[in-house]
Parts: sequence; structure tokens; C-alpha cells
Amino acid sequence: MKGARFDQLRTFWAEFRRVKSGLVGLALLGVFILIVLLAPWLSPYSQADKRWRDMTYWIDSPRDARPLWVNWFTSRKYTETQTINAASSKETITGSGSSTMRIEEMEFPYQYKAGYPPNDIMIKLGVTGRSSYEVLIVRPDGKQMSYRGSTTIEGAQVVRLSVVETLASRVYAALAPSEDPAFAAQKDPTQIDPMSALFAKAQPGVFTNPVNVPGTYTVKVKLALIGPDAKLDTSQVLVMGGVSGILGTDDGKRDLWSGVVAGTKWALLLGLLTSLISVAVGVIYGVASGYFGGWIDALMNRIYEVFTSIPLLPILIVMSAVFKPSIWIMILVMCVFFWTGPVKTVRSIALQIKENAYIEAARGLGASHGRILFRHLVPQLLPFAFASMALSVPGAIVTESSLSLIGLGDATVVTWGQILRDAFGSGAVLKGVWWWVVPPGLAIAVMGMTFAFIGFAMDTILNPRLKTR
Amino acid sequence: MSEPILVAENLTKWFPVKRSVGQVLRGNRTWVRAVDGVSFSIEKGEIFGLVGESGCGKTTTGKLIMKLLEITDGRLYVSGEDVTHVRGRALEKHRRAVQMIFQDPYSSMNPRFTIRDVLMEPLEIHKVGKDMKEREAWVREILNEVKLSPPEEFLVRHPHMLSGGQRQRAATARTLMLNPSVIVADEPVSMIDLSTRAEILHMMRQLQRELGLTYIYVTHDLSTARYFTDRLAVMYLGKIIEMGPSGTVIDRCLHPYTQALIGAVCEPVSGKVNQVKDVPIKGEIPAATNIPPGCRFHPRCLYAIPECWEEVEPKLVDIGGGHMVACRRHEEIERVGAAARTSEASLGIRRATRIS
Amino acid sequence: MAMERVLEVRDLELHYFTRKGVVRAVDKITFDVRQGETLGVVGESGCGKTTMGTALLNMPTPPGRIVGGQILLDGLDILKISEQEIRRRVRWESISMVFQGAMNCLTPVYTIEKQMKETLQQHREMSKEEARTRMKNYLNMVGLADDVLQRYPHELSGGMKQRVVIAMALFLEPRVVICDEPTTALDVVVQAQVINLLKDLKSQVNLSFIFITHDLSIEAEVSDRIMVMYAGQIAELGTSDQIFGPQGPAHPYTQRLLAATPLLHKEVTELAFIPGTPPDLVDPPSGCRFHPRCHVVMDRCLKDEVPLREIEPDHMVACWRCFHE
Amino acid sequence: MYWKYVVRRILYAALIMVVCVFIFSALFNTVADKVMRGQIDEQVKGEIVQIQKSNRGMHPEQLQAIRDQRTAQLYAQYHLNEPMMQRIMYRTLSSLVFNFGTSTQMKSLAGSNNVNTIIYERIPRTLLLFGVAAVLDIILGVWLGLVKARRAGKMMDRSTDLVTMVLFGLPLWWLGMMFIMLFAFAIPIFPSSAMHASPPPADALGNFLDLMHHLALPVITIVLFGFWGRAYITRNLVVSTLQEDFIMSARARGLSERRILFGHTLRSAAPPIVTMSLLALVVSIGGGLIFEGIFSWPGLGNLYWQAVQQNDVPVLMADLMVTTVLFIACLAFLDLIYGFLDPRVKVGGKA
Repeated sequence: MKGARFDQLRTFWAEFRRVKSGLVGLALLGVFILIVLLAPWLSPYSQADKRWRDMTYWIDSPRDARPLWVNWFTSRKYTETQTINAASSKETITGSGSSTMRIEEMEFPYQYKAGYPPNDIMIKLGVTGRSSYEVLIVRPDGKQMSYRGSTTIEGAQVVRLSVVETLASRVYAALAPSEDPAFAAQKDPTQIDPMSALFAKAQPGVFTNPVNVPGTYTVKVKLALIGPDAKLDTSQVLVMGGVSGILGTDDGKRDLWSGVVAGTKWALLLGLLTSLISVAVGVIYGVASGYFGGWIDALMNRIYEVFTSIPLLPILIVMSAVFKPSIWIMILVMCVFFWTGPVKTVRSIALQIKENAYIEAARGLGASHGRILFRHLVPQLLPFAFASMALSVPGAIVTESSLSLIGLGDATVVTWGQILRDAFGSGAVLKGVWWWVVPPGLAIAVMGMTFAFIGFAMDTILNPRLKTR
Repeated sequence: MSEPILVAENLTKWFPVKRSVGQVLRGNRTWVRAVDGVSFSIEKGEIFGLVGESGCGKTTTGKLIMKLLEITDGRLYVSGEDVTHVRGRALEKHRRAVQMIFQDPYSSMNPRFTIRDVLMEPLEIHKVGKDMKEREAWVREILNEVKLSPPEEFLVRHPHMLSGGQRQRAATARTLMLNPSVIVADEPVSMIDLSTRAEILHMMRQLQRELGLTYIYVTHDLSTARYFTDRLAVMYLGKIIEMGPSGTVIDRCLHPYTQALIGAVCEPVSGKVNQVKDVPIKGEIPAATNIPPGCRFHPRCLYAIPECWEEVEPKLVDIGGGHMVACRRHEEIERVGAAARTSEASLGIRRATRIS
Repeated sequence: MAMERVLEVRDLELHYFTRKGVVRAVDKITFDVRQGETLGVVGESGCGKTTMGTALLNMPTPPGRIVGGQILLDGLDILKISEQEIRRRVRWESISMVFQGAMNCLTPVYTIEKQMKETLQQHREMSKEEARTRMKNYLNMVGLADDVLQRYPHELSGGMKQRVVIAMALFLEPRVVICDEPTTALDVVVQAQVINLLKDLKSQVNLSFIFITHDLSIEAEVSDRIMVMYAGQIAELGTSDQIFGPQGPAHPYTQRLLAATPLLHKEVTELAFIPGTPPDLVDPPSGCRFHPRCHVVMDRCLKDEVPLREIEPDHMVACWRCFHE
Repeated sequence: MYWKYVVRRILYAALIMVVCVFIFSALFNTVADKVMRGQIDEQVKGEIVQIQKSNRGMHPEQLQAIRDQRTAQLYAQYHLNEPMMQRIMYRTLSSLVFNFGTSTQMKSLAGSNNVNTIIYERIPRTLLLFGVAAVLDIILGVWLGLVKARRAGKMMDRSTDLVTMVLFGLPLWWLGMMFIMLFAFAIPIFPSSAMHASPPPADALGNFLDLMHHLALPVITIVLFGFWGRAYITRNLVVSTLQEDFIMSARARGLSERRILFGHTLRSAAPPIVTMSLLALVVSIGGGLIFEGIFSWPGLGNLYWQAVQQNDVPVLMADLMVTTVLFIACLAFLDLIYGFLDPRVKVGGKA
């Protein structure tokens, strides 16, 4: 008996193998499953799933960065994001006891390779205890600008050069002499873009039409550690580039590749779970309705019709808006409306099978309803059930992402819909931030396609009439 | 005469017709009178034929005997026990005693089952046999019985890997699994090629002799019924209108409907090409929801007189030799028909063959 | 009988190209149809008789293809002319067909009138009145009332639909009408009525019928000549008297088939049967295709393919036993 | 016969509608009650302030009494103190007569906060957008389906099948986003949002052209997204109808291929083609409503966005009810078309 079952599977597989798109679908599904399994190794931010909305987790990555590979296609390159460790450091100790002060002098050389200037430079000083600092930037042409932290701070120091206002004026001060004097006189020092000017050639137009100069820009940091307990661990300079990671980042600095990878898990999970539950319910409902017939069938038909008369997404929107469900409840609610999918077909197939004499023969032999349903009817419907399961996965994923898009998703998980919502909400579409909008949508589409390929392939096997040869 | 093994008394099956809301409110109830008071008794070891056109209720009668349908009215006795409304244990017993062979060999077995699964199913349902080994041995024995040998070769096959004839053998094997006493065979050979038809009937008859089975042979084909059955009942619109020993019913039929049926049969003898067939009947069969008053055959009958629709329906009466007919004018018909019959009987000439 | 030959089929070959291999459904068959006769084609399921019928209209169902032979209609080879020519000169104009399962042969969304008129107009220029009269005439001829014209197919019973289809097959007055199992799905009484109708029509109109069925008894009722097919080939071809007469058929297959048919008015204790199953036409047996099931098989039957030869006037047989060499 | 069928189908749709409205009323009873109490409390508070202003000397206890009395009166008026079942029935009834009360946040164009007004001004816009799209979708879909059926199994058939599958799991609104990025920004030929330019052109023709210009991109998106699916359905139905006996019979009768394809095949397959395509379309619109939000098309779908964002429960509920009513009406309409096209329903018989 086991052998026979296996035999049927083998013939099914032999048929399936002939449909190329089905094989492509299976391969893609394999890729998605691999992505889920290898997520910790694939994504640079391994906690992306849990800390997607935790802004502190993303502090180290650039904002609004394009994907790395954009540079392969543009003539003017975007700066890559990179971390620079101290090239040299020098320690001087003054005073003793409670008035001990250690001066750490560190140099961070940055090789700037022309193209667009970095978005930002962030200096991270891993300090325990009290400290104050001074920053000096030396350009390849020798021009320098310095900046001193205004107060003494307890704990780690993080300096983001782009938002330090005084830096703008220092840059201005250093470069204004080279600028066209007439222009320089008009310009408000705080209105210049410090980052582009910092990396621009000192010549007229440095503020308005900067020509970026490649070379070594050195960030020199002088850190004063105050008190005997103050210690310095590691210090780094992060150059926030215009490109980062496989898919870039969003305006919350989140790495989109990590997001898409994390979303894969949820898409697969909610898609498969929803389709599994709803198809199981639908198949059993349809089989029972067709098999029992009579008033049971009539009643079940009425219930079915009520469910199919309710537009799916609107009711889900209102339910989500009112009850604010978690993703698990959402899956359950989707099932409540998704189960109707296979019912009609299953019922008509069941009616057809029921007409076969072997059902009557089984009854004549004294088989119970349960035996007939689960030994004769349901097994025949399994291939159809698998096909309709495959075909209802994309629906579930799209429904979830639609709900997320409108702001009703479960905010504690990262789904592709959530990413798209953030993108749409922050105007990415209107600003043309394509690397934020395209990947999650494409992921939904490809996953949908994966299951469509598999489902349609099974469908052609099941409907020999549609075969063209 | 031995003890009757199966007795049907006024067996009736009415199906309710689906009604619109309006009809429900007006209290109209219409029924399809599929089987409308059928009585017969079958002796052990007999082959009893039920013949008629589609929709005459012959298959429904078979299913009532199988108790696949609830009996609306009347009584059914098997081996002297009333099984009309049995349930539970008694129904289980009935299921083992009465089995059925279905018309379509292509649909009477689950295509996903192997022959082993098919034959094991009755044993599993009724928990017959101590273990798999005993069951399997029994399955092999039965397969040999129906000449599907060697059994090993057939056990692992799916129904679609068998020919129509082999499938019907397997279906027969299934009915034998539980040692039944009565087998209802519903058109067992009508969908099988002519060349193998006789083989199946031959096998069935052999089994009947060896195992002492009783058959109820349901068919529309008078020729095989004549060949295969001992006794024959002709049904029209849910009622038996003529019954008796097969040879008598066919050669000396008295009911106008039986005459029409027999006239309609084609036979492979020469010289008929330029003859118009004599089918003494008019109109089409009425719906079973709307059975004509009086004799239900009168609208199509060429012999009908006002009495036929004005008075009550004629009962089946025995006119000697177990030949029963339900027609008020059977005596006149017999007188008219006697002359014509002699010529018809001469058609059954033995054919010589060139070889062998 | 030296009647005019309406249709001559020469070495017709039709193969189905399936994944399993080439199925030789019709394998080099040769026969003719004469003016005013009914030619019966009989055989078990899968012997190629229906396929042969559709081939005569040059309308094989895919994946089938006519791969060889000639079909001569009054001397014109219809396999050589264009699709448009076939449509104009052959289909329905010269050869019409009553398909198996005539219930499904009427388009469900049109009234009978529309379907009949459409066919008429495709082939004949005639006024509305003329068309109407003609349609009514033919419907009356098959025993139907005029009001059938306004009905949709689903409003008619099986027997009525069968009659409509027959009326349609006749009303262009073709040379040949192919009837493929026209009575199989019908009840005995209705079947007899349809047979009577065909007999009646045959006496009224002078055209030829090809009557395809699996039931020898029906052939005995309607056909002047009978062609017995086995495994895509002709086993025997003879007149009704030759096949059903006291002498009996010549081919062992026909003999056995006939002996397997029970007779109504005769007490028969044992019926004959043919052991085994029809062969797989992807890989048919060598020599005579019937040899594995034959009860009088000889050595020669296994080796040599057997030709169809005339053993007496109008009687052709493909059996080594019957040839006296 | 057909009219009897029409009446029955419409009555049945009405019944289904009542059941749906009842389900919604029961499901969202608690929330709706809470919102209503909030609105009443707010209203009473306002009235009390008015009373306080007009007679300043009023005793706080007296004010409290008036307030309690007024609240109780309004509660009674809106059946808020009755048992739950009765409240649900009351809500069902008032929904059925399209009495949805007042919104909490949103206003109509004219500034009314009557939910009906808010909803009604949006219905025609949604119907315009999806109606135009549906017509184009069906025309293109059936055309492509026929082309595919005629070349079943050929390159063209398979490649369009591929497109159908690729688009199968794609959210319509995402395609909308892509098209906006492409055709409103990268190559700015269409406006990215709304129904009219602001300010709208004054003359009627200009106004119409402006509307068409704004309509174009969302309609193109819907049609490009959907018509493949319609083609797929049409193709499959036509291919399986082509295998029917009556087609073989028609061919044997010498009818031309054109006549067989259009006259017999398409006409016979029409009832299922029309209903299945329309059904798929209606269902996809049910799921694609929020697509309006992407284009800021001010219809019923966009209303969901706004109502969700402003947490306006009465508007949300009313939107749901109206969408459901439209949906059920569409389904009923489909069956009526089917009945009209299929003589088995139209003239009676088994259907």
C-alpha cells in the first residue's frame, strides 16, 4: 500500500517535471527557503528582525544610501560607507589622582576617491567616564578646520559632523578666501553644505559648484579623559557614504537588504500557514457539502455565499482598524475569509466523484461516511488541494502587505508590506527613492510568481483538457 | 420448492421533488415514484432478472435491496428476516449477506487503489480475518476463483491497468470477499465489449453453481437476460407488469409493453434490412412524477380501452406456470398473438460456420 | 451488384502521434461505398471505426493525422484539395455525419432553427421562406413538429435531439451520410424507432449510409454490406446475407463475435467468447493482428501480414485460413 | 421565465445584504457604541457650556442634573441603554436605511460631517475609475484570450501565460507606485495624483480632458495588471469549448473557421467567460480598492486610508457597508448577465 502511494507521487512528479515553469517555481521556493535558513549569515544586521523599529540599532549606517552596485553603472561614483580605525594614537598623561587627565591623540586617515562626497562623518569615541574632545580635519591641500566639543560629557562620545553647526562656519572660514569674494560676502555661513565643501577644491564656486578632490583627508581627534576612572576603548570614524549594502538604506538608516531578508521569513510563514489552514478547511467543507448533499449542502452553500459576498480587503481593513490584531490573529482572520477559495471547485469535484460507482460500492460494503470521505474522496482531492494552496499563498501575502500599507499591520514584525508602508509614508515614491520601493515589492512579486509557477504547473497537470499537446 | 431467500412485498421508493418556495407555501408535494409497489420472491440459487428501459425503477429496486436507499414503504425479507428498516449490527449483517456488482467497471473501483486495496476494503470494514496474512490469503483465493491469475500479478495493479473484462472480474471478486448469499448485478456486462461479455456471464454462472449464490440481474438487454436468468420481471414506470420463467416471458409475452420491448430488440440474423421493425407502442415514456391514472401504460398502449384509464390499475395475476401479467386484456391479446408468434420463433436459426 | 461507387477509400492511413508512440488507428484500409446502399462498420471499442469516420471528412481529431491513402469522392481525392474546397464541396455538401453522442452535437446557446439555417446558408443561396419550408419538411420527415425549430437543445429529449441531428444530416441531400453509433445512448424502444426512421428515410431518399456501431445485431437490421474492423484494419467485408446468412461469416473473429451474441428467441446454453484483449496499436502483433486471440491460428498467421482478398463476389476476408492457395 | 429569475436573484441579493449588514453590526457593535457614547458626551458637554453661558448663576448640581438627564435622553434616543441584541438589531436597521450618523473627524467637500454625504460624493468617482478600467480590461482580455486560444501551445500563448503568472502575486498598488515613479517623475507625462489639477480648468472641455489625463495612469495600471488574467480565463474556456462535440459537428457542417470561433465557440463560452472574468475583476477590485490611495484618487478606497488614519469609526463602518452593498450588487448583476446569455437559465430548464 505504501508502495502504491509512492508510485502515484512518482507519476505526479514525472508529469510535473515536464512543466518547466513549475521547476523554476520549485527552484525559487528553494532559494527563498535557503534565505530564511541562512538569514543570520546573509544579512549584515542579524537582529534586523527583532530591532527593525529600534532606531539605536541602525545608528551606524548611512541614511538614504543607494545600493552598492549603483556605482557600477554611474560615471560619478557615490562614496562607499566605511569604518576607519585609528592609524596612530598618542597618549599623554597630566596631573594625578582625581585631577588625572589623559590626552589621547588619534589620527584617522580617510582615502576619498572623488565622486559624490560622503553624506556624513561620524566619530565614535568609546569612552567610559568623563571626557571632552577636539576634532581637527586636515585636507589634502593642507587646509584645516577644527572643532571642539562644547561641554564635558559622561560616557561615549558620538560626533556627527554634518549636524555640527559650527563645523559649517569653520569650513566656511577655511574656504571662503578661495571663493569669489563677491559671492562669499553674500553667503550665510550656516547655509552652506559642509560635507560637499569639505571635499571640494578651494577655488571660486567651492560652495555653489564644488569640484571634489580625491586624496587623504585626515581626521585628528584630541580627546581629554578626565579623572582616574575614565578609559578609552575603541574609537572609530565612520564615513557615511551614498551607497551601502546590497539594497541601500532608508531614511531611518535601516539596511533594506536585512529588512527584505527578515521579511522573507514572515512572508513564507504567513503565506503558507494561511493557505494551509484555509485550504484544509475549504477542502473539507467542500467535500462534506458535495458528499452529504440535501439540506446540509443547501445550508453550507448559503453560509458559503454569505462569506463570498463580503469584500475581503475592506472587511479585513475595518477589522484590523478596530481590533488591532497581532500577526497571528491576522493570519487567523485571513483564514476566516480565505477558506472559501477552493470550496466551489472541491464541491463540484466531490459531486463528480460521488457519482462514481465505487463510492456506492463502498457504501454497499458498509463503509462509514468518515471512511468514504477520508479514504475515497479527500485523497483524490489532494493534488487539487496542493495546487490551490500554492495559488492562495500569494493572495495571503498581498493581503497582509495591503493591510500593512494602510498602516494596520503588526508593527512588531518586519514584513515587506511594512517596509513599503514606511517608503510610501515618507514619500519615497514621490522623491524617486526607488531602492526603497522596488525591492520589497519585487520580493512580493517574485514570491507570488514562485507559487504561481508551482500552482499553475500543478493545475495544467490536473486539467488535461487545457493541455495543448 | 425451496425456501425463498429474498422476498419483496410492495416495495416502494418515492423521492421528493425539489420545490420552489411558492409550492412549499401552497403545500404541494410532488414525488418521483421511482419504485411504486413491487413484489417478488426469489429462491436460493436462482437467477432473477429485472428488465426495463432506463427510468423504470429497476436500478432503484436493486439499490433498495442493497439498502443503499431508505425504503419508503413495503417490506423486504432476506433469509426470512425483516430487513426493511434495520440499522447498526443488523444492517452490518445485511451488508455482508447482500452484495452488488455495478454497471460501469471503469468507475466501480477507486482509481487510486490497487486491486489489493480494493479487495481488502470489505475485510477492513467488517474486520474479517485475524491478520494481514489471513486476509491476503483469502484475497488470493478469491482472485483465483474469478480467474484473475496469477494473483500476484493483479494484486499490485491499478484498475486502469486492467481491461474492462478484467475489471468486472475484480469487481465480482470484491463482492465475493464477504461470502454473500445474494448478489445484485446491475447491468454487469453492458459496458463490456461483446467479445468478452459471454466470458463474464459464464464466470458468474460458474460461481453461482459452485458457491450456491443467488443473483438479481438488472438489465435493459433482453437477449442476455434470456440467456442468463431463470426468471424475469419486466418493469414499467416503477411497477412489475409481467413476470415469470424467462423463456415463457419472452416467447409468450402477454403485456403490450413487453411485446413492444421484444419487438424493439435487434438480432444478428439476415433478411431484416428491408423489414420495418414492429414496435407496437406510441409516444414517449412519461415522467415518474406524473404517473397516468388507471393502468400506467395506457397512454402508450395500442390495446387501451376506456376501462384501462377509468378503473383501478390491474394487478399482477398468475395465468399459470408462474407466468404473471398485469393487463386486463391479456386473454384477448394471447388469442391475437398466437398466430404471429410461430413466424417469430423461426428467426432463431442455428448458424453454420465454415471453419471448426 | 454493379452499382455506382460514390466513395472509394484506398489505403487510408491515420496515425495518432502520442507521447507513448505512434498509434496506427486506421492502417491502410480500402473499401468503397455504393450508391444507395448502407455500409455497416462494426468492431470493438478502439478498433478505429470512429476515427475512420472522421477521416472521411478529412477532419481527424488532434493528435491524429492522415498520413497516407486516398479518399475519392466521385473520383475527386478530397485529401488533395484545400481546406476551403473541402468545406465548400465535401463537408455536409457531399458527406454529412451524425456523430456519436448526438446529444452534444447541437450548440447549446442557439435555437434549432438558427443552427439549421446557418448550415443551409453556408451551402445554399435561398430565401428565408424556402429555408424555412425545407427545414420544416425535413423535421417532419424525421417525425418532429415544426415548433421544434424555436426550441433550444436543452428543451428536447435525447431521442428528439437525435432526430434533429439526423434531419440536419439529410437536408442538404448529400451523397453519403455517416452515422456513428446513432443509437447507442438510446433506450431499446427509442433505438428501434430511430432504426425504423433510418430505414424509412433510406427508402425515400436515394443516398448512401455508412453506419458505424459496435453492435452486430443493429448492423443486421440496417446494413446492406458489413465491414468488420479489427485493430485498425478490415477483417471481413461482405453483404448482410454473407455475414448473417445460414452460411455464416468467414473470418474467425466475425464468427466468434456472432456466436457471442445471445439470441432472444432461442434457448442457448453456452455462448462463445474471444479470450484476451484487443491489441495495443502502438505495437501491434506481427502477422495477422488477430492471431493472439484466434482459435484456429496457424503458423503462417504469426509471420505473414494478411491481405484482404475476395473469396467470393463481394465478399472480402483477411484470413489465411480462408485463402485456398 | 428570465424575469422570474431576475426577481429571485435580486431578492436573494437583498437577503444576503441584510445578513452581511447584521454580521457587521454584531461584529463592530462594541466599538460603534463606544464612539457614539463619546459623541453624545461631547455634544452634551457643548450644550452645558452654552447653558452656563446663558445663565451664569446656575448651581453646579443643577448643571450636573441637566447634564445627566440630557445624556440619558440621548442615550435612549440612540438605543444605547438597551440590551446588546436590541442594539445590534437597531444598528442593522439604521444601516439598511443608510443612516450612518455623523463622522468624528472627517468632513465632506461641502464641510458636512454627515457620513452619508461623505460617502455619496465618493461613490461615482470609484465607479468611474474602476468602471472605465473594467471595460478596457474585459475588451483587451477577451481579445488576447481569443488570440491565445487560436495559437494554443505556441510561443505567443506560452509567453503571455508567463506574464499572467509573473503578475499573479503582485500587489496592484505596488505596480501603481512603480508607474508613478516611472511616468510621473522619471518621464513626467502623467500627473501623479488626484482627480483634477488644482485649480481645475474652468471650461467643461478642459475639465473633462483634465479628468481624463488624471484618470489615465491609474486606469492603465489596473488594465495592464489585470487583462492578462482575463485572457487566461478566456483562453482556457475557449480551448476547452473547442474540444466539445458540437464544435466538431459545426466544423463537419462546413461552417467557416471564423464562424465556428466567433459564432459557436465564443458564443457558447460567453456565459462563463463573462461571469468568470467579471467575477475575477470584481473580486480583484475588492482587493484593489486601496489602490486609490496610491494615486490619491478620492474614491471609496482612498476613504479607507483617510478614515484609518483619522480613526474615524463611523466613516469606516459606513464605507465597509457601502462597499459590501456595491460588491453584492455586482455579484447579482453577474448572475443576471449569465442568465441572460445562457438559454438554459433564460428559457428555463436545468441550470
